[in-house]
Order: sequence, then structure tokens, then C-alpha cells
Amino acid sequence: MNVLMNVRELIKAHGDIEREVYLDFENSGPVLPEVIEAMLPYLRERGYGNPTITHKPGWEAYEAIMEASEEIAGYIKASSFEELHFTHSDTEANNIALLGGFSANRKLGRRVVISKIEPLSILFPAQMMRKNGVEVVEVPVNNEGFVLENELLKAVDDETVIVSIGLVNHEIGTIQPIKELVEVVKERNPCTLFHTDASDAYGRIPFDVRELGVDMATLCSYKIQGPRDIGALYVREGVKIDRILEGPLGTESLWPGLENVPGIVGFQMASRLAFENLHEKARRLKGFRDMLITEILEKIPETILNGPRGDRRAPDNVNISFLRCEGEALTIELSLRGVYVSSGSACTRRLLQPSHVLLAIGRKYEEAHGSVLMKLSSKHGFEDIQYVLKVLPQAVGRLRSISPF
Amino acid sequence: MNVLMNVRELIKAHGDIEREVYLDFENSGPVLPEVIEAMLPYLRERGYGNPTITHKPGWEAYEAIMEASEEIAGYIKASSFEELHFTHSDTEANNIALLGGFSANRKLGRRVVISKIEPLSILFPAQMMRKNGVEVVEVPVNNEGFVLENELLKAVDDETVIVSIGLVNHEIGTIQPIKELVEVVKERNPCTLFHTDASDAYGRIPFDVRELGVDMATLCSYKIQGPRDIGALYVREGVKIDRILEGPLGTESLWPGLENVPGIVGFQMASRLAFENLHEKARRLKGFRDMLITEILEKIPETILNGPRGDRRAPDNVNISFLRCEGEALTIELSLRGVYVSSGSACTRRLLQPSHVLLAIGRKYEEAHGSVLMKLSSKHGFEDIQYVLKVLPQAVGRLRSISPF
Amino acid sequence: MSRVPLPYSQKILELFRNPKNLGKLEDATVMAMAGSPACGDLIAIYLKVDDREVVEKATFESYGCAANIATASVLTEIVKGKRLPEVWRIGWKEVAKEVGGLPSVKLHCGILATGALRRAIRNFYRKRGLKPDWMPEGLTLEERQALEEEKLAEVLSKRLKLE
Amino acid sequence: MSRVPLPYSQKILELFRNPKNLGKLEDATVMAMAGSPACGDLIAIYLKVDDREVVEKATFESYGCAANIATASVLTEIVKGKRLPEVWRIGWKEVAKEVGGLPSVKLHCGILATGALRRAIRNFYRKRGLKPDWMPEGLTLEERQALEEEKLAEVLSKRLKLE
Ligand SMILES: Cc1ncc(COP(=O)(O)O)c(C=O)c1O
Ligand SMILES: Cc1ncc(COP(=O)(O)O)c(C=O)c1O
Repeated sequence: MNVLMNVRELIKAHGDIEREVYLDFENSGPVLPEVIEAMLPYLRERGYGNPTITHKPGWEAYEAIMEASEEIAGYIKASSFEELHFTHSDTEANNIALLGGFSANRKLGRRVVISKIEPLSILFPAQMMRKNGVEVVEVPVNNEGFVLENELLKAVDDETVIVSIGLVNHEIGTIQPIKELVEVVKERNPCTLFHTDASDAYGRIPFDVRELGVDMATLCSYKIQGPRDIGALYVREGVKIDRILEGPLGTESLWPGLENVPGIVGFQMASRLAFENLHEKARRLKGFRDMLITEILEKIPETILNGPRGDRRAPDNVNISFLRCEGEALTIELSLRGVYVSSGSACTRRLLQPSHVLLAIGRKYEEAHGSVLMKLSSKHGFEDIQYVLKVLPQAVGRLRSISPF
Repeated sequence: MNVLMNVRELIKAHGDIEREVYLDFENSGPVLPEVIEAMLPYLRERGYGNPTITHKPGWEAYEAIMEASEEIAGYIKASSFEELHFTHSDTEANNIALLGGFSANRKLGRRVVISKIEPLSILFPAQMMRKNGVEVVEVPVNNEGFVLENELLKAVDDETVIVSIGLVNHEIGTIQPIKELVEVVKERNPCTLFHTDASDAYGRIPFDVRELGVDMATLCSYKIQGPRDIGALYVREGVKIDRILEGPLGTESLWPGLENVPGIVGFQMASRLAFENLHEKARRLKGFRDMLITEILEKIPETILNGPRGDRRAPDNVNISFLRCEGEALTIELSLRGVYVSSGSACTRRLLQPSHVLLAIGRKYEEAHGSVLMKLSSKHGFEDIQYVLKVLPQAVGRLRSISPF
Repeated sequence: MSRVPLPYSQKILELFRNPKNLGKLEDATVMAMAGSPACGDLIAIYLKVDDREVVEKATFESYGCAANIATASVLTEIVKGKRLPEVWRIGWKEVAKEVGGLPSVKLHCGILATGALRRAIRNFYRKRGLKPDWMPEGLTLEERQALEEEKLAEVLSKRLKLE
Repeated sequence: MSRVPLPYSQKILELFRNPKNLGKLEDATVMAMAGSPACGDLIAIYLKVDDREVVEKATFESYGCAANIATASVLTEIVKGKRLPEVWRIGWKEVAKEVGGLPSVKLHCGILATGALRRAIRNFYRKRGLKPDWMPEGLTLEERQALEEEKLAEVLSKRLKLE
């Protein structure tokens, strides 16, 4: 297979790298060793049954799922473990919240409101709904990514079934004042359901679903270095959601089929690790984050920070546009030096357009094409940051030296 | 949590068991050690990137997915790796085949034909489609579970978009003559798509999708002791399928979101192990299968075999009804003795009705309630079979001694 | 959004393994059944009642799941030494509580045992041509539930044959 | 059901890292650009052409992805020593083949470089007031593609501002 030969050569071309710094936790990441340890017994010898069957390996599976539900429900201060539903991913949880939430509550109206900077797993299902006759309104944001409250108020009407606005933006780290936004929405229409994609908040900043007042919230495992293919949807008691697929029901009622017990146990452990000393770790992350931002903006000319600064920005998020530098070229240039990032360039995204989030905060196309997103993990150390700061000017410099402008 | 206390006590009540024999591979099972070994590097340190991002950990992920596609496509003799699409499960693959297959080809008509013994992951989506106005016809089977060809011929009309009939029945092991059925269908309507759920065939009996002539086939990982939460849908080149969910596309185009690389690698290894000496293992399995069937029918009175015998039955499938014995009670009774099985009783299934498969082959309700399904693995040995044969009469005897009739 | 199965309590498992008052009662004054093989749950209750209408002994037989067996075991314990009017008042809730709670999908098993018991009491008085004033004319929830279940199984069985 | 990205060939990565003929050509006879910063792909081609219309030297500058850089590098190699009529005939397919194949989502990068080259050739003749008979009046596929991409970016940019 030609493709396989190509990719093997690409990997080989990296040779021996001085240091590797993985900064693409937006898009995935290695699973933490403690998480793998926790999963192994459930892959090998425990709870390998189907939790709906009445025998020991089934009951063990059931026990594991209930324990994980209870623990994870606790981290987001849900009223009960019954409000937490595991899904195969955050993508799936977002789809269920929108499609299943709309379908179960369609008598409330025919409108869905989202912000202009939601991830594709919200934006694309919303666009699919629009094709099927649902009114979809995309509320604009300001140049730091904060939703414009007056625009939100205008968008919500008597017919609005669901509003979905992310708690922490996945690309530019804007921490949305969700509690206020929920109040704006509920005051206008108390029946409207409020969903928040909290994938980028969970395990990075503390939040309390009851205090926020949301009806649904999406949680993600891989973004906190848990296993892939597991996520969760918090659904406040009393809120109705339809299933999208059908099949044999397990203990989870939002999604048919066999529960991924090892995945659930891994998600539980990743959550536990993330919430251990959350504040302390966030402080440390912010230190590294600001070091990266300050030094890059200072040392590399023609750079722009995307998203807000300080406490209104997620502690792990660095997103900077390098003018006269195309993003995909930059990710490869950096990969060859052992630094792994992603970009909002049209080229990396394999869509015809650059990041809709960057465009929504007013970046020009050429600014969006040159953007680089770095997401820090609490496993990163000072040397990692220094290495990035050493390598980045070389990579940017090389590409700019090629550019015709 | 009350539930958690209960389940812990249930597990504890098992105490020390002389021997454990897991026979519920229908519903899940432990992952093989070699499979876990293959997955570990991809959880820890390799290919942990997103395969759509242009950096080393992403390319490694891409490489892993392509290698797995190619290998698995080879086992079912697909024309190309591009015909294989990973999904989160067999349940999901079946849903995509029906819902996505119908939606993309709806201009071909308004009918879907399935058999009366399809699994719930086919039956329930079909019922959902029926609610939405699709004509769903369920074709009856004979008392061994073979689809009645004349009924199939009657069911397929000019408006039939999809026919879905499983290759090996999940409960009674009937090996359907799919090639013939495809011919019957295609002769009547060459435009009709033929899907087969091959979850219970893959890795147990050899088959060739091109020889069978099917347009789509579902494969399952956990049933061959691979990881859960991974499956695949074979889609013949040229056949169109719509996505059901929307979101960021990975290398897989049927399902949005981040690919489960460790799961894919595990599925690949489980497949490799299953296809190693497939014929030899099948012969050995058939020996154990027939030993169980013969001895149980001989030694325990009032027992009925469900499904065919000999080469028309899956090598791993034993399904027997024990009259005057309720199935759920029997699964618990056996669990306490270390033998783990499932039952077609209404009670285990947590539906109001016993197995629709057993009813479809003409079993009475009381016969279906007393059914026990055992699925063998090639890891089972002679001692395991002997232990089951020792314990089963005790369990059945105890329950019958309680029965009022 | 109903969560599926709450697992059995420890007590149910214990009573499933070692049920009390098991078996036919040879010198029973009265017996009754509820459920059917087609339901997957059938329970027989045997009562030995003395002249003062006190239950001297109660036993059961069961074809059914663990919940069915455990509730019958508990019920036959509770009734011992009680007078029939008092026995009549034992509702399914009490039995369910006594076994440490029943998973919601299993409530009908608790109801079935109580239904069989009430049927036995009715039989007792019917045999003697009596109609105690404390006994309602119409069927109670428990008896109706048993009846419904039996009918459902019958209907489903018939439908199956028709096809 | 289009599979997303075919990864780059080894050759593209190699040329991305060590492109040939890089940089402005100070004594260029003619130059042309294709693409724009807004597209995320911009390429400049410089040609030094002698009196017999032979390309003595070709260089390029690029703002764009690895495919863009690699195809430009290959193209500037191919044209060297060739006469312009021959250079004109180099199509994007040839360039794509030369870099070991382009992922389908990246084909437009190969086309862009060829588009820039053809524009440079047109410029060469236009400056001299010539109209060689082998040069088509209308735009070729490669030139149209470049134009379309530039226009698309412009339209999208404008739409963004209007909102
Ligand atoms: C920088 C960056 N942001 C965002 C995304 C994905 O965004 P979304 O969640 O909108 O799919 C990607 C994916 O490729 C990316 O590379
Ligand atoms: C014996 C038996 N058969 C089948 C099933 C599931 O069947 P289906 O694939 O139709 O959901 C179960 C599930 O509980 C079972 O226990």
C-alpha cells in the first residue's frame, strides 16, 4: 500500500530527536500510566461480563460502572450518579445532546441556538438540523471569544428548544460566563434547555453543574489523558432525551450496546488524577502558559495572541498566530524538531476554510492560517517549555525566509 | 449507594469457586493477553496522536489504522482496505448499515427486509424505521432458524432498499446460506442492498465477502476476545451510506470523531489470533460443542436443542432449553458454581418477552424461558467441558426440585 | 430514561440459595397458584390453617427467577402464626421491603407471591362458603396483577400460534 | 465516501526540508505569483530566460504547506534548460507524479505552482509584445484553478467583513 510506505517514511524522517514535547492535547494524547494500570484488570480478568447479565463477571462490570458514575458525577457536583450517562466520545455526547435533546422536546419549538465558536461536533450536527428544517442561529462573539449577551438575548425566542454554548472554548481557551448566559436564556424562555460542551473545562477548571444551572454538559476523557472512545453526557434529572441509535440496552440508556467497562474505569481514574490538586496544577499550568505567551510574543515578531488573557483563559491553552507562516508547514517543521502542535490553518484541518473560531473573533484569513494551538499538560516541565521556546523561532524563521512576502 | 452495596454482596457470595468457566462470549468476554500486549504501546507511547494531524504521533496513528484496515480487509477478502470502516461497535455498525444505508439510497424505495431472528441491534433500528414510515418486513425462519427462501422472495419487491440477514445467528448458531439468499434477492431486485451481520461468523468460520456477494457486512471485536467498543462495517466499493452523526471527520468517513487507535490495534490482533489455524480450532470447538450437546441431552431429561446440528451450526454455539427451569434462576445458580452463561428468558433479557429468536423457531414460551446459551472459546479445555457437565445437572436439579410442576 | 437493572440484594441471593418453607405441604388446608410457565414465573403457595384461622404453616414451590423464590420464602415466613385477616393485609410493598428492596423490573415477582397468597385465602373461605366482611369483593392490586400477567402470557402465546 | 488525508510522500517531506532553487532571483527576466495569503497558499516563481527563450535559471518563494513548497521545488528543477514552448506544456499531473503523488486534498497545491509558471511565461511574452501561436488565448486549467482559488479567498474574506 503506497499510503503505508509514505507514512512510514515520514515517521522515519524524524530520526533521533533531542526532546519530544507533545502539545496537541486538543486532538488526543497518550493515556496516563496510572490510568492504564486501572484499566488492565478490567481488560484481563475482572468485570469482563456484560453488566446486564446476571452472573459474576456481569455484576463486576455493573459494580465498576456504578462506581465510576458516582465518582465522576461527584466531580461535577451532579445531584446523583443517575444524571451521568457514558457515551463513546465527546463527539457523540454533543450529537446526542443536540439531536436527541431536540427530538425529545420538539414540541417546545423549532429553534436551536449555538455560538459561532462551538466545535465541529456541535456546529456540524446543527448544520444537519438546519438542512432538516430546524432554525439554527449562531450567536457572534467578541474579539476574545466571549458570547455577546445582547445577541444571545435576541437569538432566544419562545420557540427555542436548545441553546448550546461551550464552557471553555476548545481553540482559544475563552472561559465563558455560563452561569450568566444560562440566566439570560432562562429569563427569556424558561423552557429552553441549556447544553454546554465542557470537554475542555472538565479536569482543567472546577465547575458545578448545579451552580451553572445547565441542563446538559458534555465531558471528555481523552483530553485529560484518559482513554479515547469514552465520554459522558450529564443530563439533569427530569430532562428528556431521545436515543439516536437503537439496540440492546445496557445499564446506560442513552446509547445501546455493550458498555466499554475498561474505558469507563480509565475515564474514572483519569478524572481522579485530574481533580487531585486541581487548583495547584492550574496555577502551575498558568505559569507555563503565560511564559510561552509572553516569550513568544516578545521574541518572535508579527505574532498575535488569540483569545483572552489571565483568569478568563483556560490554564492550558496557548494559541498564537504567526504571520507569514502557513500553519500546516509549521506543524511539520515543529514535528521534525519533536514539538507536536496543531493549527487552525485550512490545510491541517483538511477543510477548505481555516478555523471558524479564529474567523469569528475577527482574525483575517492569513492570520488564521498561521495559527498554532498548544495545549499544556500538568506533566510538562520547565525544560519542555524552554525547548519549545528554543525551537519555535527556528521553525518560524525558516518558513518566513521562504515566503514571498 | 444501595445498588453498589447489593452488587458487592452478590459478588462476595460467590466465595471460592472450584473452577470458573466463562461461556458468555455472546455478550462479552475477557480480552486476550496478546491483544492487550498489542494495545499497550498505543495507549502509552506510540500513535497517541490524532491521525488527521500532520505530526509524528498523528502519522503513527495513521499508520496503525491503515495497517489494521489492510489486515482485517484481507481476512474477509475485501477488494481493498478502503472498503473497511471502523465503528465503535457491532451495534453501531448495524445501525449505520440500516439507517445510513437507507437514508443514502431512499430513492430506491421504501422497504427494508430483515429476518425474524436478527439481533436487537437490527430489529430495534428496523422498528424505529417502521415508526418513521418505512415498510419493514420480517421474514420467518424454519425450526432450525433457516430463512424461508420463498418467503424472502415474496418479501423483496421493487421498492426494497435493504435486506439484512445475519450470517451466523447470535443465539442458535444457524449458519445461513447467505450466498444463495443474496442470489434470490438480487435476482428479484438487483438494486437492493444486502447487509449481513457477520458478528458471530467473523473469526469463527471463514467467509469471503465477494463470494457471498453482500454489499455490507458487520464485524465485531469483543466476540473474538478483542477490545470492546470497536467494530467494523465492510461497505462494497460504490455503495453509498450516509453518516448518522456529524462532527470532525477523521480518516474514517462513516463516523466523526477521534479514532480509537488502541482499540483498532487490539481488534487487528484479536483477528490475527482468530484466523490463525481457524479450521483446526473450529474442529476442536465442534468437538467440545457436540460433547456438551450430546451429554446434556442424554443426561438431563426434558431438554431441547435449539438450532441446527453439525456443519450448519456455528462451531462455538450451544443453546439448550431446560424445561421446568427458569433461565435467569439458572444463570445465577450456575454463576454461584463458577459457570457463566446467558439465557433467553424474559427475566435475563429485562424485556417483557423471552428471546424472539427462540419464539421464531417455534419454541413455546416456557421452552424459551428455560433456554441457556453457551458460547465456547478456543481457550476452553476438556476439563472445562467436564466441569460444566458436572455442575449443570446439579443446578438444573435444584431448580426443578423447587418447581410446582 | 429508566436505568435498567438494579441488582438483587444480598438477602434475595441468600434466600434464593437457601429458601425457607420450600416444597409441597402434604397436609395443606388450602393452596393457590399465580403466574404460569409461559410468564416465566409460577408460584404455588400452600397454607395449613387451624380452627381459629391462624396460619400454622406455609410453604411454597416456585418456577421463576431469584426474586420470585426469595419473595415467596419471605412471605411464607411472615404469615406463620398470624390470623388470616391479618395475613390478608400483607401487601407487596411489605414483602419487597422485607427482601431488601426489589429491582424495579422485578417488582412483579413480589406482587405475584402476594397475589398467590390472597388467592389461597379466598379459596379457604370459598371452600367453607364464607364471605368475611373485611375481604373486598373485587380483586386487589396484587390479584389483578397476577391475573394480568397470566392473561398477557396467554395472549402472547396465542398470537405466536396464529402467525 | 472520500477517505481523508493520504499522507505526504517521502519525497515531499525531503523537498519541504531541503527545497532547491529557493529565494528571489535578483536578475530574473520575469516573475509571477499565484494564490494569496488568504488562501493559505501563495507561490512566487522567478525565471531567468535567455535570448533563445531557454530557461537558464528558475527559483521560487512560497507561503504554504509542504506540498506547495515541494511542488515548486520540483517545478523549478524541471524547467531548467528547457525552451519556453516546452516549459508551457508541463502540466500539474507531471509535477504531482514527480513528487511521488499528492494527497487528493493537496492536488490544488501542485496546480498552483504550475499556474504561477504559466503566468510567468505569459508575462514574458506580453512584455515583449509577442503572441506565440502555440500559446492558447484562453486560460488553461492550471491558470483558471489559481484564479479561482484567489477569488474564493477574496469572496470569503469579504463575506466575513460584511457579517
Ligand atoms: C487547531 C485545531 N483546532 C480545532 C480543531 C478541530 O476543531 P473542531 O472541534 O471544531 O472540530 C482542529 C482539528 O483538526 C485543530 O487542529
Ligand atoms: C441469551 C441471549 N441472547 C441474546 C441476547 C441479546 O440478543 P440481541 O442481540 O437480540 O440483543 C441476550 C442479551 O441479553 C442474551 O442473553
